[in-house]
Amino acid sequence: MIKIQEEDFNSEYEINKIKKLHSNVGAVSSFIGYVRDENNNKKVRSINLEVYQEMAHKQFEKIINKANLKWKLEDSLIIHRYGKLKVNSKIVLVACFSKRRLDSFESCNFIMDYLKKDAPFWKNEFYGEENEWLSNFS
Amino acid sequence: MIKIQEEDFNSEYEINKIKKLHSNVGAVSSFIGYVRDENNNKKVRSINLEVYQEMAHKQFEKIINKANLKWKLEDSLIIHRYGKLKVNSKIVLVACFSKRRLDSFESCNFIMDYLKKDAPFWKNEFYGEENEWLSNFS
Amino acid sequence: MKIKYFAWIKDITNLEEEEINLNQAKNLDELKTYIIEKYPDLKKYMIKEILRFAINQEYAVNNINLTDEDEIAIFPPVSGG
Amino acid sequence: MKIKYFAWIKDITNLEEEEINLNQAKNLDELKTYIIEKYPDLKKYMIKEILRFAINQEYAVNNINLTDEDEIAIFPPVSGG
Repeated sequence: MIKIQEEDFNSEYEINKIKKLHSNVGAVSSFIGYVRDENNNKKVRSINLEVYQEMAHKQFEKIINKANLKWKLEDSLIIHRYGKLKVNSKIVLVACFSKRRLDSFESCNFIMDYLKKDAPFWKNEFYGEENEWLSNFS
Repeated sequence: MIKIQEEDFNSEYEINKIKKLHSNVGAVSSFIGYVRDENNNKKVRSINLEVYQEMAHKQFEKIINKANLKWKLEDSLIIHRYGKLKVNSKIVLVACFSKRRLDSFESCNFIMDYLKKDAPFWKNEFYGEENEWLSNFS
Repeated sequence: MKIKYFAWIKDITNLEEEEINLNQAKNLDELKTYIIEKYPDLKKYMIKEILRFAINQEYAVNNINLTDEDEIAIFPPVSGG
Repeated sequence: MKIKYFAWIKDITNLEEEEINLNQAKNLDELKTYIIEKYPDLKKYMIKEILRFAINQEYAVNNINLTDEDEIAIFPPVSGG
């Protein structure tokens, strides 16, 4: 399941909804990313997260397909928010559902790695009056 | 935070309660373990999870202390249930709170490893009429 | 074909998307030349290989022929998650 | 001192806990001897090193002297999580 949305989400609700479909699932590993109050020694107030939606969907699908080739997963979930997000807001949830722990654990980390590398989202951080696009090239 | 309880828990609520205390936390990795409908090719109906409470508390504290020596964690949470648990019930939640992903991710896995090895819980699985204590020695 | 710009690239192009036709660029390399002529401020980022290209929502690294139906996106390194 | 039994060990001892005194076992090795005499069905598990011991909620592997205030737990390999 892939969701790209502005609204917040409830991780218990979202994970339960999928878990209910799979009585053979014994392990759910998940990661939640939040807006931190500080980055590069600057006090962050909020971020604006821009997305290229159609491409983000395609990239998430590709990443999930790759994970399914490497691990035995019963299901997986990516929720990624965009838009204006205040400090402490959730940004992303990745959850991997499997019979045993190792598959869920390793695939969750793998999906996060690729998500950070390939998913077309860009953070514009707001500090007081200024703002700055985050970049991996400086 | 360590909780050993019979009741179910809401992971969103429990994680939020701790996350609220730490605006510098950008990463929460978590693991939820569930009662599966099958084990060793037998259809499981429920389990009875016995605990040695005082020792479980001490062992969880030790494991968390060890994790804090190895990774930069802002906080951590273990909730472990005991008693009669039906298929699909949550058994355990481990969540690790850190600035960046790697610390939360590796420490969560580390805590689960030690929990499975050292925490004094014993599963009695019920299949129809029969039941069987799980053991790692057969 | 449609060209889309994201993040701070938009601040340089001053638009989010535009249409160009095959006479202006029939493959990705020609498109790169076309946009740095049109937006000279993009040139230094192109040279430093900071710009990313996607054709129909897939990353494109090598040169490739374009068609009128293609959607090309130009953006900086991503920072999601 | 208090001896506690868990999981299927309880099915062999038929009790969850009992008090014994230092005359019966002044260290862990003597306690091991004592309980397999009292509960012969435990002997094979003791020999196979399947039994785990905790003294005051800490795992105990080596022999160690006991006191009257100690709480000793005897249980099979754990299976939580």
